[in-house]
Amino acid sequence: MSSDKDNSNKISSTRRKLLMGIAALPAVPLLASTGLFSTPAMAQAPATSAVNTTGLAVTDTEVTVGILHSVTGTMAISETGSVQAEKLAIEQINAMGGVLGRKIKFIQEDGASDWPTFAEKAKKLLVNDKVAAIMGCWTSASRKAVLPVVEQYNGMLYYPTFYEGLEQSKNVIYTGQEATQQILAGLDWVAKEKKSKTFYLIGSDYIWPRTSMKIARKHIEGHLKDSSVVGEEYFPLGHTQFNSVINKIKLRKPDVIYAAVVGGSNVAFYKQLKAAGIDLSKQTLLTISVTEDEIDGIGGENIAGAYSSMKYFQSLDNPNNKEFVAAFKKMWGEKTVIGDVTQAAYLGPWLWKMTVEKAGSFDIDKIAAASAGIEFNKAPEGYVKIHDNHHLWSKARIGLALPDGQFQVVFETPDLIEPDPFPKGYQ
Amino acid sequence: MFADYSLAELGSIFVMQGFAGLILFSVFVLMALGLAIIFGQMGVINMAHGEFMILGAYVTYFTSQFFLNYIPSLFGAYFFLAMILAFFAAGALGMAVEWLMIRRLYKRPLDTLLATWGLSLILQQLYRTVFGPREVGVELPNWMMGSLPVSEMVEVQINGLFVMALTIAITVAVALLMYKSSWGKQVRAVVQNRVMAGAVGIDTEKVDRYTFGLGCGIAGVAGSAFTMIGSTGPTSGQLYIVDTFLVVVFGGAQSLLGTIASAFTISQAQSTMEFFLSGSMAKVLTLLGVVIILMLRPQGLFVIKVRR
Amino acid sequence: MNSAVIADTMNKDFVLAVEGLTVSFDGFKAVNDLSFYVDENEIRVIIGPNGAGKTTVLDLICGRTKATTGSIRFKERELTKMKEHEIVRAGVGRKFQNPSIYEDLTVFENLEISYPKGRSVPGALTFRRDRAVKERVQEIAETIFLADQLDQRAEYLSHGQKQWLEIGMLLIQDPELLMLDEPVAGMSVSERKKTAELLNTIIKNRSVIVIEHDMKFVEDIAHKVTVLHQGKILSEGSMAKVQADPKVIEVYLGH
Amino acid sequence: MIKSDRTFFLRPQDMIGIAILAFLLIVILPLSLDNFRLQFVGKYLTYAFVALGLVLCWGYAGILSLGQGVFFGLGGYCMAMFLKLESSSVEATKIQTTPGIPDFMDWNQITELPYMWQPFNSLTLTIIAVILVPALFAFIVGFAMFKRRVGGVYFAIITQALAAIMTILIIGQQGYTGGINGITDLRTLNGWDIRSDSAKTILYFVCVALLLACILIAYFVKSSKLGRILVAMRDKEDRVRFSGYDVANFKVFVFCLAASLSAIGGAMFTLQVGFMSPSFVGIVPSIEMVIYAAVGGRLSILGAIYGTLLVNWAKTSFSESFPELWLFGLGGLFIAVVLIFPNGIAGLWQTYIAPRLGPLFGGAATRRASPPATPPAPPSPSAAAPAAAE
Repeated sequence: MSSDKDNSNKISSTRRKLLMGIAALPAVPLLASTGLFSTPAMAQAPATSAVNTTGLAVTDTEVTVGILHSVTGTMAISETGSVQAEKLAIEQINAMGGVLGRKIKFIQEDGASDWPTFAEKAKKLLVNDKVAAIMGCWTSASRKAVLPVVEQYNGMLYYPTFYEGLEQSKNVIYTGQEATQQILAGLDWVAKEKKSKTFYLIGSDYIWPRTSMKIARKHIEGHLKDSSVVGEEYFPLGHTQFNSVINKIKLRKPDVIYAAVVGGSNVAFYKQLKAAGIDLSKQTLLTISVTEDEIDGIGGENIAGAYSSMKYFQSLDNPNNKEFVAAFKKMWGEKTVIGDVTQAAYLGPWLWKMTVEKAGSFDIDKIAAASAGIEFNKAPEGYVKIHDNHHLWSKARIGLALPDGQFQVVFETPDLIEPDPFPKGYQ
Repeated sequence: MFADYSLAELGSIFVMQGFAGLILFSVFVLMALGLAIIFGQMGVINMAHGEFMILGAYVTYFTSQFFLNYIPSLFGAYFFLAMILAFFAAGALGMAVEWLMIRRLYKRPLDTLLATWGLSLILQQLYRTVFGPREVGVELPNWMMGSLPVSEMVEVQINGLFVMALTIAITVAVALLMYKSSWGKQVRAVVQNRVMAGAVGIDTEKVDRYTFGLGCGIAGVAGSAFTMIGSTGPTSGQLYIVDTFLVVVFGGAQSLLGTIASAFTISQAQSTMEFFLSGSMAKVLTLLGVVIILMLRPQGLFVIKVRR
Repeated sequence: MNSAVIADTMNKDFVLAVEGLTVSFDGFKAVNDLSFYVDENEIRVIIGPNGAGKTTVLDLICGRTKATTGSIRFKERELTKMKEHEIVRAGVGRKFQNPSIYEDLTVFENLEISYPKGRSVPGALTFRRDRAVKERVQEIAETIFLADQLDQRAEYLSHGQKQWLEIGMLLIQDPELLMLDEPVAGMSVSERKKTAELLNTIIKNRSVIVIEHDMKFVEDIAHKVTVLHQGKILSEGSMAKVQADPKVIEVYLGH
Repeated sequence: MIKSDRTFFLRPQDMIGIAILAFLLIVILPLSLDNFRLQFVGKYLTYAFVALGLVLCWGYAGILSLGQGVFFGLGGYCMAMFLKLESSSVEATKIQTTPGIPDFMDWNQITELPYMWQPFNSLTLTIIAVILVPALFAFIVGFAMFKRRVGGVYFAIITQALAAIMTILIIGQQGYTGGINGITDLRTLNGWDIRSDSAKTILYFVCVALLLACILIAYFVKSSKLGRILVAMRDKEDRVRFSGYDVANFKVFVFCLAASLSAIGGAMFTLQVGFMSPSFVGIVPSIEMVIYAAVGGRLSILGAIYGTLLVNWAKTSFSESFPELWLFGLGGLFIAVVLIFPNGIAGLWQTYIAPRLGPLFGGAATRRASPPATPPAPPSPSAAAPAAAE
């Protein structure tokens, strides 16, 4: 049962055939010839006994990692991009000669949008398959379910999603932003650039929006001059009727609508906002939950003019990103879009490879210890670095949503922002 | 909370809030009408109602794509064609389902619930396989977006007006069909006494099939209309199912008027509470209120007392 | 309701006193200001055309339908305020028009469920099928001609046997007032004969109200006949008196 | 004379059936499966408690509840609250603003343990709560509805709405419930590490033992007069009422019993899986649990167990090899079990296999009354419609 199960490939290829009439693409060594990535000397592959002292699935020629995302169920929509990015990264790494002279082989498991399944599959990957690392999880709930497993069986999880923080583990590398990284600079920007004083916070009712809004409120009330929150609202997941809150927004006339609405609600929210005559070119809206992926469903014309606070946008203008976008589209189809989380998922295998090479070993304890300080120059988002707390230093960026579904980057912080999963003064 | 606002502002907000309530009311009626016919008239619990709606939404999406690509000049009018196509697509699927499945289950209403739930799972996965797991964005003609300024403060959403007009049109059409046409008489005859109706020459199987098809067709139109305000994806139909059933049951299941009254009550309660409370609590309180009232008055809001 | 005053002094002897009973469904009065009295050990037959309200009267007495106004007293107890199961426990048994038995259970189990012990939830959980139960079931089964069918599933009984089984289920409770809704409807001639015989044995020591259309049968068993028409009493008295009543002839017997 | 003359509540063929199941769960599966797979079975068995409750409540009494997930969740949450408090000792949580309370409370600015969490410091109170809290909730719901003669479809829809409400509440009140993430990172039970493989094996056997005990309870109820009253009620409710029974009380009882059984399953789920989240409370899991009972055979106590194991086994193996086909399979199963074999596995067994085995059991199997060809027709919608008005 531990064969390569390339399920998401099947799904997306069905779609591609449907949408574009292109058959599945052959695996192509994409970056090997570009010379962007330094190729380690193949001849020096160290002995397996030296680099693997804990019985992981490492042979003289291969090392096995796990990919653990939802391919079925409600979360399949969101997690597909992450799977694609992780596969791309693995393929690129293999094209360059792999890790410590060993090709990466991956075992993909389906979390099926079901949290116990995530925990079971994580355990299976660690106990039965002895994978050297897991690239996976998307929602906080799935990560919370997997976390005790990777801690108990001493695995390494690379988690891609921007999330609420309040967590730190020896066994997890968080390649997305934690809440303060995503929120604070964006708020500063909107206060300075748009002279905004009043904020209306609206989110889906669960932990990530609530924690994010808590941080936002503390920042607005405590750090921005003369600013205030004039409303804070949460709606059940899947809620589709926003007319009442839109009226409230009209009544309060906030300078900024600060939104963290997710899933199907997202679509309803922006459509109804537009229908209610709220013109996003006049009314500032800053969201922390809309990437290029979400715009696919919302429709570019419905959200054009809104600002999104992320660390990565597909339109980012730098050589790394151009290379990445081209490779991604070549592998997964011209129409696919790349959102913030997809890029963060792409970082996982690379960061792991570099850590392994720095540690000179696949042993989990050595990787966990060597992670801090790992630098990655060629990330599509630009230079990133792993902090002692296992989160990434990263820039914050603001993108302006365009009608074609892309973002135009209007601002980025000059320096990398330090990750702070337990922010003092924001709890 | 209103101290900071002038009377004029307050007045216009209440007007707009009333309008928001009316939109919600229309949405509820549209959602529930198809189900009210199927559940109220036939006693079948169609758990796949949401999926029939989403079929209508997908039809709308593909119609819009077709117009965009081939006859962009007529794009402004595609929505009307889309609704008609949605009606027939969902209706045809409904009739097929009735023939394959439902007709064997009229004596076992609880089993229709399970079977249609299975159907909803299959349809969801079918949409996912065929149309992809992501939501699709349905582009609307420009004239349907935005709002009409009534006064300086009061604005009326065009798509809201559209949904309301559509709701009125469909409700009137259904009422005429059920209470004025001879076909409606046949339907009601079958509901009241299947054996007798069969004996006087009504083709009860045909009546059943068309009634089910009609209910599903209306669901398709509702789904088509909801592309204006909601998402279109494989699992979007699930978002509506609880609300829809509660509206129908709260209305007393058997009367069209009851369904409308119940949609009005629930929508007004919810939209008023949403204005004063947070969204989540408003939802919980609305649902809880409906459930408690149903416990106290299980026959629903409107029911005809019958001699047994 | 001036009759109430008189009734108060009189109804001591009556097992059942129905006074001023009215029930309306959305304005339609199915039973309208009805009063009648049933004596101890009396067999009362209610007749009347379809829709006269006969079954509704039984429904009202046994609590299935709630009265709009009026009173029903059974051995000095007001039934209109009581729930169905309380009325049964007070001693009123009711047989439905269509045989109402438990098709998925055996004849034995049908009778056992009707046995008046273990009627509460804990009672039913701890109920033991002891000797007294078995003997009583056997005794009733013999009365209703089903002694050799005890292990048969009830759904396999003939129509007449189902009717008898339901009568047996009432009998096992030993009610003081027994109400039978068309007990011989749909029976063959031989079954009807046996049923009449059955009824004659079981009516001893109790009052019975019977709804019946079969005039021959009515004549055989009735002590007193009440004719209902449009929810009201048209005529009451002995069979002969009722048959001679011109009003009755006009609406019922004459048509 | 009367053949149905048994004094013990188990018939010989019931005892054989239970023995076979016990042998399968206690001997065969643990010997043939590795630890990892055995834990799957342990998890499936927790759903079997729910299916068992549904056989009594839906199969026998005709009450279809689409909210069993609520009770499963209540039981699971009660257990999770106890375990969470144990793993939130002052030392373990000293980095928090308020040490000694669960981490998610600390994130939500709760500075002392809420009142409703207090009893869960005690294991005894927790075990009592696991059984009584869901039963109490079921009692309130059941009492309100059955006394007003709400039944059939209406009851199903209202319980479904309750499941929706419960999910929204749990997710919304995250300071008290852990929100959408649920209550996670549960480690020890009175100091015993429940995450180790040996602990999980022990918990598996505890789960099997509890399940067997619950099966015996179910058989006891089924074979008591109460069981026959339930069947009678499903068939002819009015007749039961006019035999002097307060029908509502029996429905309330069986609904509460089903709720408690579900809750025991939920508590065992928390212990074995190590967390509890609102995704087991909502509409979707609640309906899925109904299909377990339906596949097993809604009238068969043992069938419910096999149905649960079979559906979940199929789900796991399907979703490992053909994830996108699983929903087709599950959906098809719903339809097939309703249209083609309404009495599920148990029905197939009784129709095709048991008659051939008859001689082996000395005629025991043939004496088993032949099953009804179709499931009992529930009352027509108008009859099921509440009639409180009259």
